Amino acid sequence: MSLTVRFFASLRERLGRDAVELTATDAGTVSEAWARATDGAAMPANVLAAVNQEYAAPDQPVSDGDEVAFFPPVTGG
Amino acid sequence: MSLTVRFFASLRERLGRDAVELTATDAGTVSEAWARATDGAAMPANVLAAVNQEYAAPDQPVSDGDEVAFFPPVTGG
Amino acid sequence: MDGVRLIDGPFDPWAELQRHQAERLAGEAGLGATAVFVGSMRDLNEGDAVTAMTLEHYPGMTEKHLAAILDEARGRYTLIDALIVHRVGRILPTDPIVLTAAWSAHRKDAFEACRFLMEALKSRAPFWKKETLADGGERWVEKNTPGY
Amino acid sequence: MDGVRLIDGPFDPWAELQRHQAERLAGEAGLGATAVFVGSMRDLNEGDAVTAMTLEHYPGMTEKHLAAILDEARGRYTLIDALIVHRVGRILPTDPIVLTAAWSAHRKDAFEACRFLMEALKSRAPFWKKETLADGGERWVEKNTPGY
Repeated sequence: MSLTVRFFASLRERLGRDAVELTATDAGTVSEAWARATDGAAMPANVLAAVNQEYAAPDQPVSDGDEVAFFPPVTGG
Repeated sequence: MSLTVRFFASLRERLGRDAVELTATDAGTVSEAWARATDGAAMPANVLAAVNQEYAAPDQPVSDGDEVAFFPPVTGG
Repeated sequence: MDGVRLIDGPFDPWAELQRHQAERLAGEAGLGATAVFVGSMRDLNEGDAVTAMTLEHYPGMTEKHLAAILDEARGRYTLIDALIVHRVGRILPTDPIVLTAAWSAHRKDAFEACRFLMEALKSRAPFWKKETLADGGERWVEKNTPGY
Repeated sequence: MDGVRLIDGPFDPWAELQRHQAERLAGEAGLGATAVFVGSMRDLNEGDAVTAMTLEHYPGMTEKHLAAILDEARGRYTLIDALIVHRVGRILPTDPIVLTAAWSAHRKDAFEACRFLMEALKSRAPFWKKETLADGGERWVEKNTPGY
């Protein structure tokens, strides 16, 4: 299976990466996608995650072809 | 002393009078000014009164030269 | 009175705001929040079709009380500016009747001040509406409904 | 998406409202109440002078969540129409950043829906602000403050 993992804002800058393509045999969860896309970096407590552009919990399963995104608290408006 | 008594909106139409000049020897209160300016009509429960363009209670004293006004509940906005 | 306008004729609230901001708030970089309310005339009231309305006021007292309401808002909330515009005279359905606006550094003050201006105006400012109905008859609006 | 606009460049909120109303609400005589909020950029944040800002978003997710917020407002309140306009990209002090508007028959719904749109947007819509400070340094805004 393959996953696209994206990072936004300060997280993108801190990790020095914008998007990572993951390929693997099993699907796993949001937090497993984080670990693989960041080479095992600790996930900051306030990080938000989305799967296919909907907010998701760290233990949510991901499926082949999903877009997983991580970003800091939102500051629009 | 002299008082100007004014009526607005539905009250003006119902009483058929816009303004009444009262002259008298004693000053009295807002409700006395009503009685004299309306020839003794009963004051409707929801009538509002103002003395010199500030809201006033029925027992508030009035003074020579005051402008006393009576009107129904306000409906602006 | 500063921040209060009575207008006998149609007005465009958005053009009023453009003008007001250009005249009084240009370059005001401490301003973070603007809250605005516009009340306009509906063609239906209490189940009856309404074709026009006449807004009576008490010249002098009306302006004085609108200015007092602005002052009270400035005391209750932290504001950079505030504005009340109100129609008088003959009004047609869809016409704007009232505009209240509050400018502040922060949105809580702007939102609450704008709403306070409207509720205070509805409960205290001397205006009276007379409606013209579809059959040509007229009636006075008896009271305003609460807005909270 | 209907009722949602992202704009990469300056906009005039009052001109947006004029245009939106002319296109979508002309002759809407059931409309009695319009509540509007405009958030604009201040030149000071957390005690520091700010000279510019860059607004990043998540293309696709941002529009989708703004549309969901509009839908939620339409479910919670009785509305005739609602609108969210938001800047992205580079922003300068005094520039409008966000516009929310709610149109209703009655003022309670308009006021509360307009404020709901702002608070939901601030807490959920994927936007991130990076500030440029007077000394040329940059920093990310860490979180939004609550508005109630």
